[in-house]
Parts: sequence; structure tokens; C-alpha cells
Amino acid sequence: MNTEGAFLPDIVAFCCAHSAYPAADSAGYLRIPYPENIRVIRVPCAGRVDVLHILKAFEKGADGILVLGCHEEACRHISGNIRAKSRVQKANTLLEESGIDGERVEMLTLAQNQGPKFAQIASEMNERIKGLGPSPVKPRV
Amino acid sequence: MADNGFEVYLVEKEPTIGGYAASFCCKATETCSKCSVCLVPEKMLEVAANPQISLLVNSELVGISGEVCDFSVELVQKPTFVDPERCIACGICTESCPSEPSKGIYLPAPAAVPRTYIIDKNQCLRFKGAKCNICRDMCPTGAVDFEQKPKKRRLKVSAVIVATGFDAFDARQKGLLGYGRYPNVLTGLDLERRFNAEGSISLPSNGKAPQNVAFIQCVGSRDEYIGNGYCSQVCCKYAMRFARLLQYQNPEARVTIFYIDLQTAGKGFGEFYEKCKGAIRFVHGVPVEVSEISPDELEVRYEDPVEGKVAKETHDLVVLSVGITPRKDSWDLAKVLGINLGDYGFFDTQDPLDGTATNVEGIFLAGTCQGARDIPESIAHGVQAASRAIQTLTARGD
Amino acid sequence: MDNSLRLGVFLCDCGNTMSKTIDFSAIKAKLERLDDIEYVAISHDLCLIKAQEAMQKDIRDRGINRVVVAACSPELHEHTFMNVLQRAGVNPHLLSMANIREQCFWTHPHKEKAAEKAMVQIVLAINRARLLEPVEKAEIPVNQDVLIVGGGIVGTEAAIELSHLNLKTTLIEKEAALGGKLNLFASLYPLQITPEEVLASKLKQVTESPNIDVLTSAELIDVRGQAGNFVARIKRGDEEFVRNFGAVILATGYDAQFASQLYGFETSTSIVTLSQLEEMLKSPAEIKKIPRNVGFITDVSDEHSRISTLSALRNALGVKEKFGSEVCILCKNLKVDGAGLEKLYHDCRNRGVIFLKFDKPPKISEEDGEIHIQVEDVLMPGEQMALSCDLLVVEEMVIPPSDSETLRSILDIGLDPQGFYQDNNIHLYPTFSNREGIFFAGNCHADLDLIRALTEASNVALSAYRLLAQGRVTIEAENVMIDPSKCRFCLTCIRACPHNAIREVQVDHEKRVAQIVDLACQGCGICTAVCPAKAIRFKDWSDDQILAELELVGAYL
Amino acid sequence: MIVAERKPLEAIKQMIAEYKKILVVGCGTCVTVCWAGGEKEVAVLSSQLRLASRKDGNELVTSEATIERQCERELVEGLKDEVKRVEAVLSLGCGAGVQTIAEIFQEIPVYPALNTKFVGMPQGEGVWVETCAACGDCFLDKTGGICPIVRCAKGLLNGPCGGTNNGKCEVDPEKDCAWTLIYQRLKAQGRLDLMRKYYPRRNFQAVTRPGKIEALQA
Repeated sequence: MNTEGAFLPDIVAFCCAHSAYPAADSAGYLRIPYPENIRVIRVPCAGRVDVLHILKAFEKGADGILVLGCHEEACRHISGNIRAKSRVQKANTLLEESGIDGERVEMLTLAQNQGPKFAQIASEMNERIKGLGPSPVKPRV
Repeated sequence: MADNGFEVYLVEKEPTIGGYAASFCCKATETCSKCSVCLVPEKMLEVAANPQISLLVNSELVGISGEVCDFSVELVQKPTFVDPERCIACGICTESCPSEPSKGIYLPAPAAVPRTYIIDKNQCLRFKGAKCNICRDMCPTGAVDFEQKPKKRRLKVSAVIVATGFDAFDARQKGLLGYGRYPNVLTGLDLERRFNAEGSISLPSNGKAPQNVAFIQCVGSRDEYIGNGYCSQVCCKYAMRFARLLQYQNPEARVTIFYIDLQTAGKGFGEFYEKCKGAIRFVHGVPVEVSEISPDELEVRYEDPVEGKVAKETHDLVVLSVGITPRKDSWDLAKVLGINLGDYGFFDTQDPLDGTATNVEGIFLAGTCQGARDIPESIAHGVQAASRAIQTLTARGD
Repeated sequence: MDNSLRLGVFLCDCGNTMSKTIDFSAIKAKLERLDDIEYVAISHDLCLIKAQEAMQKDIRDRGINRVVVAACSPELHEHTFMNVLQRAGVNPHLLSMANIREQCFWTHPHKEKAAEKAMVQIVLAINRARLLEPVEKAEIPVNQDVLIVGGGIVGTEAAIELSHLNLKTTLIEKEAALGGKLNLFASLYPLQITPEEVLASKLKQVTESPNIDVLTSAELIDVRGQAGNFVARIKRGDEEFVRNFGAVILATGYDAQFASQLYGFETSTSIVTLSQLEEMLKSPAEIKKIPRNVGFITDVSDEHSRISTLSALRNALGVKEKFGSEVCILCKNLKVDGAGLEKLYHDCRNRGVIFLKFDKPPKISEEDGEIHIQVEDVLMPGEQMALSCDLLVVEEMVIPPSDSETLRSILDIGLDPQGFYQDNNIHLYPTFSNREGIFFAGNCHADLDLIRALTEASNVALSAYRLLAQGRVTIEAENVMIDPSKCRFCLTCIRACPHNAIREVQVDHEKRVAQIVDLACQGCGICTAVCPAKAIRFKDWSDDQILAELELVGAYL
Repeated sequence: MIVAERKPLEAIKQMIAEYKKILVVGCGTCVTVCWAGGEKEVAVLSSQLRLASRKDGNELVTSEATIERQCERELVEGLKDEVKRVEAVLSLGCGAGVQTIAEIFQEIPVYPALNTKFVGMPQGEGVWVETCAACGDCFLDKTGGICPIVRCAKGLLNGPCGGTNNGKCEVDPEKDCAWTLIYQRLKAQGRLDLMRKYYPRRNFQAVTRPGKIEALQA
């Protein structure tokens, strides 16, 4: 949502339906604000997120991406969060290869009642991406 | 039980299910510390989603007659002045409520199930005599009804499962430990709730992050003098998890745990304890007195095993690991149901091998109302009770 | 029938609260201009029955075949609206939700931005809706018999409870008799009941039950198939036979072993293990010399075992009763976190049992049948106390039963670092394995006292009942599906699936491919993400659905 | 199985620098199984290339196709329409695949996106090791099914050399000494006599390049 004036990054947060997504909701129940330019996408498990989703997101104009899953050893699907972590690393290198800062993608973990932490993560990511500036491959509209 | 096609009435005294555990916080650092708190909201949503379960909140069981497979129970539903059939939990009533600082109408918990707001008679201006109708007028669905009266209802049920839970030990009974007198003396329960609400812990006295924390174990447990001659089973684990969490958030923070015996048994917990060993100072022996030397400094007096004499040391935060005690109202319920109270005031079990059977056939016990348990074990006990109930019903071809 | 898209969009302003921020009628107007939009409705309370009935009617009357709901979080009401679709005769998976309350209105104070984001979310939900696919329910028959491996008290109890639930069980035990460890125990303190009584009553129930088939001196050789229809090969003596089961319960218990290397000495006539002591206590008559002083020592080889503290306490009382000896227990931390254990500890003390707590392991020496112990009590540091006794009882380490590795490979389940069975995960009951239809009970997967173990026995019984009671299970057919023409049978998914829910099938005489077992699949989508041939389709979370939500630039009007 | 590995993106970028439209072709056999050239990798590489070129201010157009076996004429010919629409073809097949495509579409440049590494087997998830040198003169009967030509750094037929060090190789201490493994295997099978034999150097006639096999018609 890049409005005129100050740079507002487009950030996509893939959220595990067992942890991060409910966490985002609880931020809602507690009315804790977080930047509106964070786009939450619900996934059944962080392990569902494919490197392709991350690459395509940048093709479509994302400036930063969060993959949010369950805490280590607490994945509803045992290994989903671990896989997500290694995939995010893979994505980092693939992006670097294409000349995009790998810093723009990160995997973090949450529990479903951690609304405040979700908001905090969202804002921190927002600040980081603002620092990095717009994605070098943002399609022109 | 409902998963097995049985119809279930879930009767809760409070306006939301979930009990204490629903107010607990996640204790994970990067890695999950297996506190199991995340199970609770999941179970709550399962209940909400299950058509076989009818939720009766704000309700108390006042009478029972009949026998197994043919009980008739009598409930009284306290008014909450909001119609659950109408409330859509939009929150506009709370926003518009003029009562300050604390609102007269609110959602009992952020993730309350059912998601129905309630009016708090002690806060609501109208119930304090003012002519305030704001929430009723604001409510888009006309769910607010100041005239609501207590409802009586009768249910025909085949079996009853008692899962009334526990009360946390009231640390005030241990006056010397300063709870309620000094702001920086908190209980484990307080810690749970603060973490849950704020996501971190700050000193009540000055809002700074605690640097030097003491956990005092077995407050209200393993204590024959106050009649709690049992181990609460949860305190060592939550204390160590909190200790790790505090240090995760503030690596500088020093943590001391005063204990009698560390309960490190349980799958995977041994490993967790080994991780704690380096980071946490464990002192054998439980302090007798906590006193305040300055608003931000507490002095803990304890028997120092190394020196063999009473030692003093200062901390900025003291956490009392309060134990699990029987609910104050257990006795009333026992009277109503005609079931026995056993050791220390928990509900008593008939069969030494079966923690769920009571002296009344068709009435079963589950969870901490029968004795101290942690979350997964309480759930397991609940499942056992359900299993027993189903077995009884199957046996009688019900 | 024409399968052109007919989208119905249901906006809910949550009791007008959101309409101050978000102009719903404007959104409605914009949406109506989009393709395939059959109907746009604005409601104030979609979560209430009345509104849902109206919604259901709209869907029916207007022949809507894709439903978009823009309201609160799917976590709260996805199931609610799926039911509405069901009742309206539309496949419930053809629902797409836009979370405009929790994710926009409640968390973004900036009105215009919140409104803008809401609009985006709705449009994306619509785009997602276009790509949704129906997922049909199917019923598959399940075998109702249960196989229980391990005829100890836990396995036996599970069999009994299952028989009360009218399910047939086959209980296999590698020893010649049921009862396991209970046969060795001399007492069950703090319980007011003896092992003999317990066994007697349980075995009576087993023999009387028509539902339980006991196979002693039998072992499991092989298990194929999946939840609902396992095929097990069982060996008994030299006969071998095959039986079918719907579920498997492992209750193989634990083994106890004295860790001499950690103690630095072997057992002898005057140094015995807890289990050896139990034997002595069972038949005190055969004991030549009644010990005057008995010392117990635990927490040296394993600090965290509940079992060894418990049996030390138990047998300390036993010794007091049968021998009347002086008793001293040396330990690090008393594990009293179990029903009645604190009380048991107090009974011991009242009976004059002395407790010493050490930090550093005590020094122990033996001299013509007399044991000398040097220990430093934590309450009196620096002081080496010297004790002597004529019988020293040492703890045993609780180790996985010898056959757990074999059973692990037969059943294709996980072991934890110590070699016990690995529980599935924190979100599920600890008695679940990572495979549907295979359950654990008792000490084969955790450190439990008798009461806890028995609780697990009824837990697994109910889990098996839940899976099998109806004789059939309703599943979501092919929600995740492997396209056999694209599958290269590279085994990647089979290796990656955390629930072992993917197996190989023969498509024709020569081609084999991987196939999802719907009953065992738990819908995490890991396989979909790892498949190098992109041969796996996850209908509820397909790539195009996810990509559709990634339209960032120019996605909104 | 033939095991291959993706070339660094930089190298691939340079190969196709001059083109605006390319066809990226995957192969559904070995290289799919070793995660190097299947449909997924085709999509990943295409996406990477598009991103990279956009970064440089161009808009590369990619089309994607994956066929069952790139080394089969008939299957490759199926690509002819796609090929017409592009300026170059980028193959994620093994060397054989690249050459087949180049053979059939002689009019258009074909570039390799993979390095074909070896004949090998998987060793844990995402890890492959070389196990066969395709030497054309199989020796495994004498070594208990462990190939010293590949797995011994020195390719000794009469090992082990003096450099074996607690079962590790002196050339690369990370790797097991093939001859220690062979010894253990044969010992376990009671066939150590095989090790006492001397084996003359291999017959390199058997591996004249390019290799060719003419089986009788079935």
C-alpha cells in the first residue's frame, strides 16, 4: 500500500493457523495497533510456505516477508516450523543471488496468545524494511 | 465426550470457560518450554465449535436428584444483563460505557468463550443508582437487558463430571512473606497474568525491568501446618520456566529459586532443568520472611545451608510460587452432590486406582478439584472421567 | 449443470461498529461492478442465527456457488459459516473469509488506511474465492478391533476399559503371564491396596470379558496398513498368524537396570537393587539374615526419575513393616509430585525413616558385609557424615524396554533421545503417536506413577473408541492429492510427512506413485511445499489460492 | 541415478544476458528426484531470473515446461511450439538432456542451467553422494559391493593405502576410507580371501569415449 509521500513498505506475513494467526487476532482483541501495511496470509502450517511463494511475493511487489510459525518443538505438525526456517534461509540465498537483500525475509515464532508480541514483530519488521527502502524489483504501476 | 456423539452440558460458574489456565501466558523463549498453556484456547474453541456441547455459563448447580443414567440437576443461571443469543461481541458497549476507570460492561476475557459481554454490577453506574442507559441504547442488537433475572433450569442427564478446578493459595495467609504489603512481592499467578497482558514483566514499584528475582517455592504446598500436606506439582516447573523467560527477556537478570525438593520428573523436564542449572541459582531451603528495605528493594531472610546460619539478601522482585488448593466452595458442591471431601478438602475418590470415581455412581471427578495436577494431566484426567462416564452409559445400554 | 462462478459477498459491520470507519455501502457499490459477483449483502450481525438463516436463503435462492464473508476472524466463525454453506447445499470449502475486524478495524486506528486495507482484503478474498475447490466428505470403514502390545497393568487396564466400551481387543504379552512389573512389586504404597489384589481383580475382569483375547509369550513381527485397517503379523511359539486391527496401543512399559558404572561398584549380598529388595520383601521367610540397618540411595544414576524415589519410599515402609530395620534414604530431590506421595514421605518420617539430601554423590565402601557411606548433607555442608548399614538398596535406571527399537521400526514411529516412544506434540494428547491410530500408554513413553499410568490407559481406550466406535470414519477425501501422472516417486514427500500419512501405491503393473492416506493426513501442506515435481495439490490451500492473496500492487480498485 | 546441481545464478544470467524471451525446460527424471531440475526448480529459477533482470532494469520473459525425459527425441520434439516463441532455451536437464534439445532444435541456442555431477544415491534428505564412476568395467564383485574407484580418493584397486587413518581417508579426513569399509564388509561375509588377491590395472579399453551400447533388438 504505497501511498504518496513517505515510503510505506508492503510486508507480507505468512501466519500459521495454529499460532501466529490467532496471535494476530489476539492483538485485535486487545486493540493493540500495528502497521496497516502488514498483510497477514493464513497458512495451515508454516511448513506450507514454499520458497516459490516468497519469490513470487517479491515479483508481485513485496518489500519484506515474515514467516511466522509455532515455537520450536511446539509445531502442531512436528517439523513444519523447522522446515519453514530452513526454507526461509534458502529463500534468503536465492534472493541474494537475484540481487535482493536477504534481510527482507525472516522466520519468527509465536504462540497463539502472544498478541502483543505479534504487534511488536510487525512494527519491528516495518521499521527494518523502511530502513532498507523499497524492494529493488518493485513493479512500477 | 461430545466427540463421541454424546450430548454435553458444560456448566461454568464464571462468565467464560477456560478457568485460571486461560489467563496464563506462553513461557517459550525461542523454543517452547512445554508449559501447555497453548492447549487451553484450542480446547475452548473446540468447545465453542462443537454442536454437541451446550455451554451454560454463569450457572451454578444447586440441586440434583435421581441416579446414574437418570439424574435431574437443577441449575441457577445468574443474570449478566446481556443476552448471549443477541450479543455479537462488537465491543461498542464497552467503548461507550461512561464508568471509569474500570468499565461497567466488558468481555470477561480477551478470548472469552462464549464471546458474550457482561455487565459488572459493582462497576455499572446504573446498578449504582444512576439513570444510565447508554450501553442499552448503543447496542446494535438490543442485547442489553437490565431486567434480566436469575434463571432456574432443570436438566436430565445420565452422568455428571465434576471439574471445578482449584483456588490458588492465598499468599496473604503467609503474612511474613509480605504479599499484599509490598508491591514487588508477586505470586506465580500474578506473573502469568502480567506476562499475558503486557508480554513482559516490570517492577510494580517503578516499572523497570527486574534485575534480581527470587522465587520462593512451596508457598501453601507441602505445609502440614496450614493443612496442605501435598505437593502442588506445578510450581517447580512454572518457576523454572518463568526464570528462563525472565532471563530470555533480560539476559542480565539474576534469578534465585529457593526450594525444598525440585520436582524435575516428567517427560523432557529433566533436560529443561539441566539447561536451567547454569543460569539459575538454586538455594535449598525456603525463606521465612521477606521485608522491604526501600520501595525497590526487598530483603529475603533464609537459612543459608552453606553458612549454616540465617542469611539476608536483597532482591528487587520476589515471586511466591503459590500452590493449588481446593476451591473454597467445594464443600457446598459436595453437599449438593452428596460426594465426599477427602484429604485437604479436595473431592475424594472411591477406588484407589481410579482418580475419577466418587462415592456416588454416575458422578465423576476430573482435574484439580480432585488433587493438584498440571494442565496436560488435568486434561488427561478429564478424558479419563469422560471415558468412565461413557463406559457407565454403554454398560447400561444408554 | 452450469458451473460458472456465482459469487456471494456477505459484509458484516459487526453491529454498525465498523461502519463509522469503513463505508460499507461504497464497498458494496464497488464490488457489484466486479465480474461474477451475484450478490452483495451488508449485515450487522452475521454471527447470529437470524442473519445466518437469511444468508443461507440468499445462497440458495440466488444459486451462489462461492461465498465470501468479510467480517471477523475465521478463527472464530469459519466453522459457523461453513455450516451455513452446508445447510445451503454448497460445499463448505467454497468459503473465503476476509478478516476486516481483527486485522483492520481493531488494529489500525488510522481510519482511511484501515478502510483501504479492508477493501484490499475483501477483493483478495474474492480472488481467492474464484480459485476455491470443493472437498467432499467420504466415509471409510474401519476395523473395530484394537491391538494392545504389552500385558502389564496399563495394557491390561486399557483392554478392560475398551471391553467396557464394547470394543474387542487382542492383548499380546511377550512374557508368559500378564501383569508385568506389578508381579514384582511388594507393595503399592501410598495406595491402600496390594499388587496381588490389583492383579487379581484386573485378571478376573480380563478372563470374564468376552471382548479380550490374551496372547501371552507372543510378539509382534510386522504391521502394515494405516489407521482403521492395520494388518499385524503375530508370532507365538513357532506358529505365526495375521490379524486385522483398527488401532494399535503400545503399553510396553519400561526396564529397570542398575547403572553400576555410575556407582562404581556391583551389587552383592549386601548391596541390592530396588527390585531385588522387592523380591526379598515378597518372601521375607527366605531371608537368612534380617538386616538391622537398611540404606536407600537414589538420584545418582538418574536425578529426574519419579519411579525410583517412589519405590524407595514404598520399600522403605515395606522394610519397616517386614524387617523393622532402621532405614535411611539418601537422595538429591524427593519427587513427591504425585497423588499421596507427600503423605507417603511423612508416613516414612513418622515411622522413623531418616532422610539425607546430598549434592555430591556419597562415597560408598564395603567391608565384610558392612556398607560404609560418607555423605555431605546439604543442610550441613562441609561436614562429612559417616553412616553404615548392613543392606544398601540402590536405585535402578529406568530404561526403554529392549523391544522398543524393534517396535519403532515395525510401526514406523518416533523415539525420544532416551529411546522411549516420542509423543506426537504439545498440542495433542501425550498418548498420541505421530501416526494416526497408534497410541502410547504408560511408562513406555513417559515417567509415570501407577495412578498417572492408569489415567493414560483410559485415555488411549477413549482415543481408540473415538476412532473406531462407529465402525466407519468420515474423512475429507483428497483435500491433499498427489497427481499420479506427475508423481516421479522420488519419495521426498513420504520422507517429509510428519504424520507418515503418505504411502506408495501401484498404479499399474510397473508404475508406483506416492498417495496420501486421507484418514492419516492432518493437512499441514508440508508435502505440497517439498514436492520437486509440483505433483501435490492441497485443495484448501493451493498455490494459486496463496498467490492470489499476494497480489499487492494494483490489486485494489 | 544421475545427480546434478544448479549452476550459480550469476553464471546462468551471463549465458542468457542478451535474450528477452527464454524457455526454461525441466526434466522429469533423475534431476527431478535430486531436486535440481524438476518443475519446482524450473519455477524457482525462472522467478529468480525475472527478479534479477528486473533489478537490472529489464523485463525478461520466461516460459516454463517440464518434460518426462529430456534425453528422448520424441519427448523433446513435443516442445517445438514453445521453442518457436523464444530466443533461447535454458535446460535444467543433465548433459544428455541439454544435448538432445540442442540436437533437435538446431536453429536455437540451448544453455545448460545445471552441472551434471555424478551417478549417485541419496544420503539423507537433500544430500546425494557419488557411488558409481560409470567406468564401464564393474569391479564391485570383488569389493563386497563398495566401489573403490569412486569412493577411494586414489581409486586404488588394491587398497588400502598407508594413509588410512581410523577408517578415515588421509586425502579428506571427512570421508570414510573405502578400503576400510570393503575390509569390514568382506570380513563380515567371511570373504577376506578376495582382499588377498592382487588385481591388475583396469582395462581402459572398456571405456573408450564416447561409450556406446548396442543391445539386440527386443
